[in-house]
Amino acid sequence: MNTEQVSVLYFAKSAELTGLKAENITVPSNITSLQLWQDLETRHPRLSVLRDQVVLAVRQEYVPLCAQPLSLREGDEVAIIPPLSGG
Amino acid sequence: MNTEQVSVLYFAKSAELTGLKAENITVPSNITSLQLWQDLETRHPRLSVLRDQVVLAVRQEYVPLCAQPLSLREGDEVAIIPPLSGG
Amino acid sequence: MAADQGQDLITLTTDKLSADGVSESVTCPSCGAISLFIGTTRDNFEGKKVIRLEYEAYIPMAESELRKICSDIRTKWPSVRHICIQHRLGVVPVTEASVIIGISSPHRSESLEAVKYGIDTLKATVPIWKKEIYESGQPCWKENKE
Amino acid sequence: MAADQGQDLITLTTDKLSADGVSESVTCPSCGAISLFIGTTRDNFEGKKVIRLEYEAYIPMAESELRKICSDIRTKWPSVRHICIQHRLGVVPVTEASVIIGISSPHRSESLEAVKYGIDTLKATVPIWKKEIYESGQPCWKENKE
Repeated sequence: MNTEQVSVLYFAKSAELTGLKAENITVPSNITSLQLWQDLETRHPRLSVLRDQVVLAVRQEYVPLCAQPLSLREGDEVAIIPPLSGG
Repeated sequence: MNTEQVSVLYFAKSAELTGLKAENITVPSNITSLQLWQDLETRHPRLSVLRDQVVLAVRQEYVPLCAQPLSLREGDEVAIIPPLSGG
Repeated sequence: MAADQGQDLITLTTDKLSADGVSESVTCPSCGAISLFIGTTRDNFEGKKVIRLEYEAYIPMAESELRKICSDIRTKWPSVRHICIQHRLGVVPVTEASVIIGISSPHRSESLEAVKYGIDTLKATVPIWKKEIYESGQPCWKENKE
Repeated sequence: MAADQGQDLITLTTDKLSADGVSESVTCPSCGAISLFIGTTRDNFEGKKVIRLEYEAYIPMAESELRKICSDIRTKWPSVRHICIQHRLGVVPVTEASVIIGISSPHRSESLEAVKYGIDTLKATVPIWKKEIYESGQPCWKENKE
Protein backbone atom coordinates (compact mmCIF):
# COMPACT_ATOMS: atom_id res chain seq x y z
CA MET A 1 0.00 0.00 0.00
CA ASN A 2 1.47 3.37 -1.04
CA THR A 3 1.49 6.05 1.58
CA GLU A 4 2.01 9.78 1.18
CA GLN A 5 2.92 12.49 3.59
CA VAL A 6 0.38 15.32 3.31
CA SER A 7 0.01 18.61 5.08
CA VAL A 8 -3.29 19.11 6.93
CA LEU A 9 -4.38 22.72 7.47
CA TYR A 10 -6.91 23.58 10.20
CA PHE A 11 -9.04 26.72 10.02
CA ALA A 12 -11.47 28.52 12.31
CA LYS A 13 -13.23 26.19 14.75
CA SER A 14 -11.21 23.16 13.61
CA ALA A 15 -8.00 24.97 14.57
CA GLU A 16 -9.47 25.79 17.97
CA LEU A 17 -10.58 22.20 18.54
CA THR A 18 -7.22 20.67 17.60
CA GLY A 19 -5.06 23.45 18.94
CA LEU A 20 -3.17 23.27 15.64
CA LYS A 21 -2.90 25.39 12.51
CA ALA A 22 -1.24 22.60 10.51
CA GLU A 23 0.35 19.17 10.84
CA ASN A 24 1.97 16.63 8.54
CA ILE A 25 0.47 13.14 8.51
CA THR A 26 1.13 10.01 6.52
CA VAL A 27 -1.87 8.30 4.95
CA PRO A 28 -2.60 5.76 2.20
CA SER A 29 -2.60 7.52 -1.15
CA ASN A 30 -5.93 5.95 -2.12
CA ILE A 31 -7.67 6.98 1.12
CA THR A 32 -11.21 8.38 0.73
CA SER A 33 -12.18 11.78 2.12
CA LEU A 34 -14.42 10.11 4.70
CA GLN A 35 -11.61 7.80 5.84
CA LEU A 36 -9.22 10.74 6.08
CA TRP A 37 -11.71 12.61 8.25
CA GLN A 38 -12.13 9.55 10.48
CA ASP A 39 -8.35 9.32 10.79
CA LEU A 40 -8.25 12.97 11.89
CA GLU A 41 -11.09 12.41 14.36
CA THR A 42 -9.09 9.54 15.88
CA ARG A 43 -6.11 11.87 16.28
CA HIS A 44 -8.26 14.76 17.56
CA PRO A 45 -11.50 13.43 19.11
CA ARG A 46 -12.84 16.98 19.74
CA LEU A 47 -13.16 17.40 15.93
CA SER A 48 -16.20 15.09 16.02
CA VAL A 49 -18.56 18.04 16.69
CA LEU A 50 -17.80 19.25 13.14
CA ARG A 51 -18.52 15.90 11.47
CA ASP A 52 -21.88 16.87 9.93
CA GLN A 53 -20.76 20.31 8.76
CA VAL A 54 -17.21 19.98 7.52
CA VAL A 55 -15.82 19.56 4.02
CA LEU A 56 -12.21 19.17 2.92
CA ALA A 57 -10.24 21.06 0.33
CA VAL A 58 -7.59 19.00 -1.47
CA ARG A 59 -5.15 20.93 -3.60
CA GLN A 60 -7.48 23.92 -3.05
CA GLU A 61 -10.62 22.27 -4.43
CA TYR A 62 -13.59 21.36 -2.23
CA VAL A 63 -14.25 17.67 -1.54
CA PRO A 64 -17.24 16.53 0.53
CA LEU A 65 -16.85 13.67 3.01
CA CYS A 66 -17.65 10.64 0.86
CA ALA A 67 -16.38 7.29 -0.38
CA GLN A 68 -14.40 8.57 -3.36
CA PRO A 69 -10.60 8.06 -3.24
CA LEU A 70 -8.61 11.29 -2.99
CA SER A 71 -5.58 10.14 -5.06
CA LEU A 72 -3.25 12.01 -2.75
CA ARG A 73 0.25 12.88 -3.87
CA GLU A 74 3.28 13.45 -1.69
CA GLY A 75 3.18 16.95 -0.16
CA ASP A 76 -0.47 17.63 -0.98
CA GLU A 77 -2.29 20.27 1.06
CA VAL A 78 -5.53 19.09 2.68
CA ALA A 79 -7.55 21.81 4.37
CA ILE A 80 -10.30 21.31 6.94
CA ILE A 81 -13.15 23.62 6.00
CA PRO A 82 -15.76 24.34 8.71
CA PRO A 83 -18.92 26.20 7.62
CA LEU A 84 -17.94 29.38 5.77
CA SER A 85 -18.69 32.81 7.22
CA GLY A 86 -16.90 35.29 5.00
CA GLY A 87 -18.47 38.53 3.86
CA MET B 1 -63.99 84.44 -16.58
CA ASN B 2 -61.47 84.49 -13.76
CA THR B 3 -57.88 84.87 -14.80
CA GLU B 4 -54.73 84.24 -12.78
CA GLN B 5 -51.17 85.30 -13.22
CA VAL B 6 -48.92 82.24 -13.06
CA SER B 7 -45.21 81.76 -13.34
CA VAL B 8 -44.07 79.45 -16.14
CA LEU B 9 -40.68 77.77 -15.67
CA TYR B 10 -38.79 76.36 -18.66
CA PHE B 11 -36.21 73.61 -18.29
CA ALA B 12 -33.67 71.89 -20.53
CA LYS B 13 -34.70 71.86 -24.21
CA SER B 14 -37.80 73.98 -23.54
CA ALA B 15 -35.59 76.72 -22.13
CA GLU B 16 -33.36 76.55 -25.19
CA LEU B 17 -36.34 76.70 -27.58
CA THR B 18 -37.97 79.69 -25.86
CA GLY B 19 -34.76 81.42 -24.85
CA LEU B 20 -36.38 81.87 -21.42
CA LYS B 21 -35.93 80.36 -17.96
CA ALA B 22 -39.22 81.77 -16.70
CA GLU B 23 -42.03 84.17 -17.58
CA ASN B 24 -45.26 85.35 -15.99
CA ILE B 25 -48.44 84.90 -18.01
CA THR B 26 -52.11 85.48 -17.35
CA VAL B 27 -54.49 82.64 -18.14
CA PRO B 28 -58.06 81.57 -17.27
CA SER B 29 -58.03 79.81 -13.90
CA ASN B 30 -60.06 76.88 -15.28
CA ILE B 31 -57.73 76.33 -18.26
CA THR B 32 -56.83 72.69 -19.03
CA SER B 33 -53.23 71.52 -19.25
CA LEU B 34 -53.64 70.96 -23.00
CA GLN B 35 -55.03 74.49 -23.52
CA LEU B 36 -52.19 75.97 -21.46
CA TRP B 37 -49.65 74.11 -23.60
CA GLN B 38 -51.36 75.37 -26.78
CA ASP B 39 -51.22 78.91 -25.37
CA LEU B 40 -47.48 78.51 -24.79
CA GLU B 41 -46.98 77.09 -28.28
CA THR B 42 -48.70 80.18 -29.68
CA ARG B 43 -46.32 82.40 -27.72
CA HIS B 44 -43.28 80.26 -28.63
CA PRO B 45 -43.89 78.31 -31.87
CA ARG B 46 -40.53 76.49 -31.59
CA LEU B 47 -41.94 74.62 -28.54
CA SER B 48 -44.08 72.53 -30.91
CA VAL B 49 -41.28 69.97 -31.38
CA LEU B 50 -41.81 68.94 -27.73
CA ARG B 51 -45.58 68.49 -28.05
CA ASP B 52 -45.60 64.68 -27.97
CA GLN B 53 -43.04 64.34 -25.17
CA VAL B 54 -43.74 67.09 -22.68
CA VAL B 55 -45.65 67.07 -19.40
CA LEU B 56 -46.34 69.95 -17.02
CA ALA B 57 -45.75 70.23 -13.32
CA VAL B 58 -48.26 72.38 -11.46
CA ARG B 59 -47.43 73.25 -7.88
CA GLN B 60 -44.62 70.64 -8.23
CA GLU B 61 -46.88 67.74 -9.21
CA TYR B 62 -46.82 66.17 -12.69
CA VAL B 63 -49.80 66.78 -14.98
CA PRO B 64 -50.03 65.22 -18.46
CA LEU B 65 -51.39 67.25 -21.38
CA CYS B 66 -55.10 66.48 -21.21
CA ALA B 67 -58.57 67.96 -20.94
CA GLN B 68 -58.70 68.21 -17.15
CA PRO B 69 -58.92 71.76 -15.71
CA LEU B 70 -55.85 72.82 -13.74
CA SER B 71 -57.68 74.98 -11.14
CA LEU B 72 -54.85 77.47 -11.18
CA ARG B 73 -54.41 79.93 -8.33
CA GLU B 74 -52.73 83.31 -8.45
CA GLY B 75 -48.96 82.95 -8.36
CA ASP B 76 -48.89 79.22 -9.10
CA GLU B 77 -45.72 77.74 -10.54
CA VAL B 78 -46.17 75.80 -13.78
CA ALA B 79 -43.08 73.98 -15.01
CA ILE B 80 -42.47 72.67 -18.51
CA ILE B 81 -41.00 69.18 -18.17
CA PRO B 82 -39.25 67.75 -21.25
CA PRO B 83 -38.27 64.04 -21.10
CA LEU B 84 -36.25 63.39 -17.94
CA SER B 85 -32.59 62.44 -18.11
CA GLY B 86 -31.33 62.53 -14.54
CA GLY B 87 -29.04 59.86 -13.07
CA MET C 1 -34.53 52.73 18.85
CA ALA C 2 -35.20 56.44 18.88
CA ALA C 3 -31.50 57.31 18.92
CA ASP C 4 -31.00 55.29 15.75
CA GLN C 5 -33.88 56.55 13.59
CA GLY C 6 -33.46 56.10 9.86
CA GLN C 7 -32.37 59.26 8.05
CA ASP C 8 -33.16 60.45 4.52
CA LEU C 9 -30.23 62.51 3.27
CA ILE C 10 -30.87 64.32 -0.01
CA THR C 11 -28.34 66.59 -1.69
CA LEU C 12 -28.31 68.43 -5.00
CA THR C 13 -24.95 70.10 -5.42
CA THR C 14 -22.46 71.39 -7.97
CA ASP C 15 -19.63 69.93 -5.84
CA LYS C 16 -17.83 66.71 -6.69
CA LEU C 17 -19.52 63.67 -5.11
CA SER C 18 -17.69 61.21 -2.87
CA ALA C 19 -18.41 57.49 -2.44
CA ASP C 20 -16.76 57.58 0.99
CA GLY C 21 -18.88 60.54 2.01
CA VAL C 22 -22.09 58.77 1.04
CA SER C 23 -20.98 55.48 2.57
CA GLU C 24 -20.07 57.16 5.86
CA SER C 25 -23.34 59.08 5.96
CA VAL C 26 -25.36 55.84 5.93
CA THR C 27 -23.09 53.75 8.17
CA CYS C 28 -24.73 52.60 11.37
CA PRO C 29 -23.68 50.12 14.05
CA SER C 30 -26.79 47.94 13.72
CA CYS C 31 -26.37 47.48 9.95
CA GLY C 32 -24.33 44.80 8.23
CA ALA C 33 -24.80 46.03 4.69
CA ILE C 34 -24.34 49.20 2.67
CA SER C 35 -25.12 49.19 -1.04
CA LEU C 36 -24.03 52.01 -3.31
CA PHE C 37 -24.83 52.91 -6.87
CA ILE C 38 -22.62 55.47 -8.61
CA GLY C 39 -23.64 56.87 -11.98
CA THR C 40 -20.64 58.17 -13.90
CA THR C 41 -20.22 60.17 -17.08
CA ARG C 42 -19.42 58.02 -20.10
CA ASP C 43 -16.97 59.16 -22.76
CA ASN C 44 -19.00 58.11 -25.77
CA PHE C 45 -22.48 58.06 -27.25
CA GLU C 46 -23.24 56.45 -30.59
CA GLY C 47 -19.65 56.82 -31.67
CA LYS C 48 -19.40 60.51 -30.66
CA LYS C 49 -16.80 61.49 -28.10
CA VAL C 50 -18.41 63.02 -24.99
CA ILE C 51 -16.35 65.71 -23.27
CA ARG C 52 -18.63 66.48 -20.36
CA LEU C 53 -22.23 66.49 -19.20
CA GLU C 54 -24.22 69.43 -17.91
CA TYR C 55 -27.08 68.79 -15.51
CA GLU C 56 -29.94 71.04 -14.58
CA ALA C 57 -32.81 70.43 -12.18
CA TYR C 58 -36.14 71.84 -11.12
CA ILE C 59 -34.60 71.88 -7.68
CA PRO C 60 -37.52 72.10 -5.23
CA MET C 61 -39.53 69.52 -7.12
CA ALA C 62 -36.50 67.27 -7.58
CA GLU C 63 -36.01 67.32 -3.82
CA SER C 64 -39.66 66.56 -3.27
CA GLU C 65 -39.58 63.63 -5.75
CA LEU C 66 -36.42 62.29 -4.08
CA ARG C 67 -38.17 62.41 -0.72
CA LYS C 68 -41.02 60.40 -2.25
CA ILE C 69 -38.50 57.78 -3.38
CA CYS C 70 -37.12 57.55 0.17
CA SER C 71 -40.62 57.16 1.52
CA ASP C 72 -41.47 54.45 -1.04
CA ILE C 73 -38.26 52.58 -0.16
CA ARG C 74 -39.19 52.60 3.53
CA THR C 75 -42.62 51.20 2.70
CA LYS C 76 -41.21 48.44 0.49
CA TRP C 77 -38.19 47.56 2.68
CA PRO C 78 -39.03 48.53 6.26
CA SER C 79 -35.68 47.28 7.58
CA VAL C 80 -33.75 49.87 5.54
CA ARG C 81 -31.96 52.23 7.93
CA HIS C 82 -30.34 55.25 6.26
CA ILE C 83 -30.80 56.51 2.69
CA CYS C 84 -28.48 59.04 1.05
CA ILE C 85 -29.13 60.33 -2.48
CA GLN C 86 -26.75 62.87 -3.95
CA HIS C 87 -27.10 64.28 -7.46
CA ARG C 88 -24.55 66.59 -8.97
CA LEU C 89 -25.70 69.58 -11.04
CA GLY C 90 -23.85 71.77 -13.52
CA VAL C 91 -20.78 70.47 -15.33
CA VAL C 92 -19.72 66.86 -14.69
CA PRO C 93 -16.49 65.80 -16.44
CA VAL C 94 -16.05 62.32 -17.91
CA THR C 95 -15.53 59.53 -15.29
CA GLU C 96 -16.87 61.69 -12.44
CA ALA C 97 -20.04 60.76 -10.56
CA SER C 98 -23.33 62.44 -11.46
CA VAL C 99 -25.36 60.52 -8.88
CA ILE C 100 -24.65 58.38 -5.82
CA ILE C 101 -27.27 56.44 -3.88
CA GLY C 102 -26.23 54.74 -0.64
CA ILE C 103 -28.52 52.64 1.54
CA SER C 104 -27.81 50.73 4.74
CA SER C 105 -29.75 47.77 6.12
CA PRO C 106 -29.16 45.04 8.70
CA HIS C 107 -28.95 42.39 5.95
CA ARG C 108 -27.74 42.71 2.40
CA SER C 109 -30.68 41.89 0.16
CA GLU C 110 -32.79 44.86 1.30
CA SER C 111 -30.14 47.49 0.59
CA LEU C 112 -29.22 45.90 -2.75
CA GLU C 113 -32.83 45.82 -3.92
CA ALA C 114 -33.58 49.28 -2.56
CA VAL C 115 -30.60 50.85 -4.37
CA LYS C 116 -31.75 49.34 -7.66
CA TYR C 117 -35.29 50.63 -7.06
CA GLY C 118 -33.85 54.02 -6.10
CA ILE C 119 -31.84 54.59 -9.25
CA ASP C 120 -34.53 53.16 -11.55
CA THR C 121 -37.16 55.43 -9.98
CA LEU C 122 -34.89 58.48 -9.89
CA LYS C 123 -34.35 58.20 -13.63
CA ALA C 124 -38.08 57.88 -14.24
CA THR C 125 -39.51 60.52 -11.90
CA VAL C 126 -37.04 63.18 -10.74
CA PRO C 127 -37.01 66.42 -12.79
CA ILE C 128 -33.34 66.51 -13.72
CA TRP C 129 -31.96 66.82 -17.24
CA LYS C 130 -28.56 66.25 -18.79
CA LYS C 131 -27.04 67.67 -21.90
CA GLU C 132 -24.13 65.87 -23.54
CA ILE C 133 -21.36 68.03 -24.91
CA TYR C 134 -19.45 66.32 -27.73
CA GLU C 135 -15.99 66.91 -29.11
CA SER C 136 -17.67 67.83 -32.39
CA GLY C 137 -21.31 68.41 -33.26
CA GLN C 138 -24.27 69.96 -31.47
CA PRO C 139 -24.84 69.35 -27.75
CA CYS C 140 -27.80 67.08 -27.13
CA TRP C 141 -30.40 66.90 -24.35
CA LYS C 142 -30.69 63.26 -23.34
CA GLU C 143 -33.77 61.20 -22.57
CA ASN C 144 -33.87 58.27 -20.16
CA LYS C 145 -35.16 55.27 -22.05
CA GLU C 146 -36.60 53.21 -19.24
CA MET D 1 -10.41 47.82 -26.94
CA ALA D 2 -7.11 46.31 -25.86
CA ALA D 3 -6.15 49.39 -23.88
CA ASP D 4 -9.33 49.12 -21.86
CA GLN D 5 -9.38 45.43 -20.95
CA GLY D 6 -11.48 44.47 -17.94
CA GLN D 7 -9.45 43.95 -14.77
CA ASP D 8 -10.08 41.59 -11.86
CA LEU D 9 -8.67 43.18 -8.71
CA ILE D 10 -8.61 40.89 -5.69
CA THR D 11 -7.23 41.90 -2.31
CA LEU D 12 -7.14 40.18 1.06
CA THR D 13 -5.68 42.56 3.60
CA THR D 14 -5.56 43.45 7.28
CA ASP D 15 -5.75 47.14 6.33
CA LYS D 16 -8.89 49.23 6.58
CA LEU D 17 -10.96 49.12 3.36
CA SER D 18 -12.02 52.23 1.45
CA ALA D 19 -15.15 52.71 -0.66
CA ASP D 20 -13.40 55.48 -2.61
CA GLY D 21 -10.41 53.23 -3.23
CA VAL D 22 -12.60 50.46 -4.63
CA SER D 23 -14.75 52.88 -6.61
CA GLU D 24 -11.70 54.54 -8.18
CA SER D 25 -10.12 51.20 -9.02
CA VAL D 26 -13.11 50.20 -11.18
CA THR D 27 -13.82 53.61 -12.74
CA CYS D 28 -13.43 53.70 -16.50
CA PRO D 29 -14.36 56.28 -19.13
CA SER D 30 -16.60 53.96 -21.14
CA CYS D 31 -18.73 52.97 -18.12
CA GLY D 32 -21.79 54.80 -16.84
CA ALA D 33 -22.35 52.69 -13.73
CA ILE D 34 -20.44 51.51 -10.68
CA SER D 35 -22.20 49.37 -8.10
CA LEU D 36 -20.68 48.77 -4.69
CA PHE D 37 -21.57 46.45 -1.87
CA ILE D 38 -19.99 47.08 1.54
CA GLY D 39 -20.36 44.52 4.30
CA THR D 40 -19.91 46.10 7.73
CA THR D 41 -19.59 44.73 11.23
CA ARG D 42 -22.85 44.80 13.20
CA ASP D 43 -22.92 45.66 16.88
CA ASN D 44 -25.35 42.95 17.93
CA PHE D 45 -26.25 39.31 17.48
CA GLU D 46 -29.27 37.76 19.16
CA GLY D 47 -29.23 40.43 21.83
CA LYS D 48 -25.51 40.11 22.56
CA LYS D 49 -23.31 43.16 22.11
CA VAL D 50 -20.61 42.54 19.48
CA ILE D 51 -17.32 44.38 20.10
CA ARG D 52 -15.42 43.27 17.03
CA LEU D 53 -15.07 40.53 14.44
CA GLU D 54 -11.97 38.52 13.65
CA TYR D 55 -11.58 37.08 10.17
CA GLU D 56 -9.29 34.34 8.96
CA ALA D 57 -8.89 32.89 5.48
CA TYR D 58 -7.32 30.01 3.65
CA ILE D 59 -5.62 32.70 1.64
CA PRO D 60 -4.43 31.02 -1.60
CA MET D 61 -7.70 29.13 -1.99
CA ALA D 62 -9.76 32.22 -1.10
CA GLU D 63 -7.96 34.11 -3.87
CA SER D 64 -8.58 31.29 -6.28
CA GLU D 65 -12.30 31.13 -5.39
CA LEU D 66 -12.55 34.91 -5.79
CA ARG D 67 -10.99 34.62 -9.24
CA LYS D 68 -13.62 32.00 -10.10
CA ILE D 69 -16.34 34.47 -9.05
CA CYS D 70 -14.84 37.13 -11.35
CA SER D 71 -14.75 34.65 -14.20
CA ASP D 72 -18.37 33.58 -13.58
CA ILE D 73 -19.45 37.24 -13.54
CA ARG D 74 -17.78 37.83 -16.90
CA THR D 75 -19.59 34.84 -18.37
CA LYS D 76 -22.98 35.92 -17.01
CA TRP D 77 -22.61 39.66 -17.71
CA PRO D 78 -20.14 40.07 -20.59
CA SER D 79 -20.47 43.87 -20.58
CA VAL D 80 -19.00 44.13 -17.05
CA ARG D 81 -15.74 46.06 -17.22
CA HIS D 82 -13.73 46.07 -13.96
CA ILE D 83 -14.28 43.96 -10.84
CA CYS D 84 -12.68 44.75 -7.49
CA ILE D 85 -13.20 42.47 -4.48
CA GLN D 86 -11.49 43.37 -1.22
CA HIS D 87 -11.88 41.34 1.98
CA ARG D 88 -10.39 42.44 5.25
CA LEU D 89 -8.75 39.85 7.53
CA GLY D 90 -7.85 39.97 11.22
CA VAL D 91 -9.68 42.32 13.56
CA VAL D 92 -12.54 44.42 12.14
CA PRO D 93 -14.11 46.87 14.63
CA VAL D 94 -17.86 47.57 14.67
CA THR D 95 -19.09 49.76 11.72
CA GLU D 96 -15.94 49.14 9.66
CA ALA D 97 -16.07 47.28 6.33
CA SER D 98 -15.15 43.59 6.19
CA VAL D 99 -15.78 43.28 2.46
CA ILE D 100 -16.24 45.63 -0.50
CA ILE D 101 -17.19 44.56 -4.00
CA GLY D 102 -17.15 47.15 -6.77
CA ILE D 103 -18.12 46.51 -10.37
CA SER D 104 -18.31 48.87 -13.35
CA SER D 105 -20.40 48.43 -16.49
CA PRO D 106 -21.60 50.63 -19.35
CA HIS D 107 -25.21 50.43 -18.09
CA ARG D 108 -26.49 50.04 -14.56
CA SER D 109 -28.40 46.77 -14.46
CA GLU D 110 -25.35 44.60 -15.17
CA SER D 111 -23.20 46.00 -12.38
CA LEU D 112 -26.11 45.93 -9.89
CA GLU D 113 -26.90 42.29 -10.66
CA ALA D 114 -23.25 41.29 -10.76
CA VAL D 115 -22.55 42.82 -7.33
CA LYS D 116 -25.45 40.91 -5.82
CA TYR D 117 -24.22 37.69 -7.43
CA GLY D 118 -20.70 38.46 -6.21
CA ILE D 119 -21.54 38.90 -2.53
CA ASP D 120 -23.99 35.97 -2.51
CA THR D 121 -21.39 33.69 -4.08
CA LEU D 122 -18.52 34.97 -1.93
CA LYS D 123 -20.46 34.06 1.19
CA ALA D 124 -21.23 30.60 -0.17
CA THR D 125 -17.88 29.57 -1.68
CA VAL D 126 -14.86 31.55 -0.42
CA PRO D 127 -12.93 29.94 2.48
CA ILE D 128 -13.09 32.82 4.96
CA TRP D 129 -14.37 32.60 8.52
CA LYS D 130 -15.41 35.14 11.09
CA LYS D 131 -15.52 34.92 14.85
CA GLU D 132 -17.72 37.31 16.77
CA ILE D 133 -16.29 38.69 20.00
CA TYR D 134 -19.00 39.72 22.46
CA GLU D 135 -18.93 42.10 25.39
CA SER D 136 -19.70 39.11 27.59
CA GLY D 137 -19.79 35.40 26.83
CA GLN D 138 -17.73 33.10 24.63
CA PRO D 139 -16.61 34.17 21.15
CA CYS D 140 -18.50 32.36 18.41
CA TRP D 141 -17.50 31.18 14.94
CA LYS D 142 -20.28 32.23 12.59
CA GLU D 143 -21.89 30.32 9.77
CA ASN D 144 -23.38 31.92 6.65
CA LYS D 145 -27.00 30.79 6.39
CA GLU D 146 -27.57 31.09 2.69
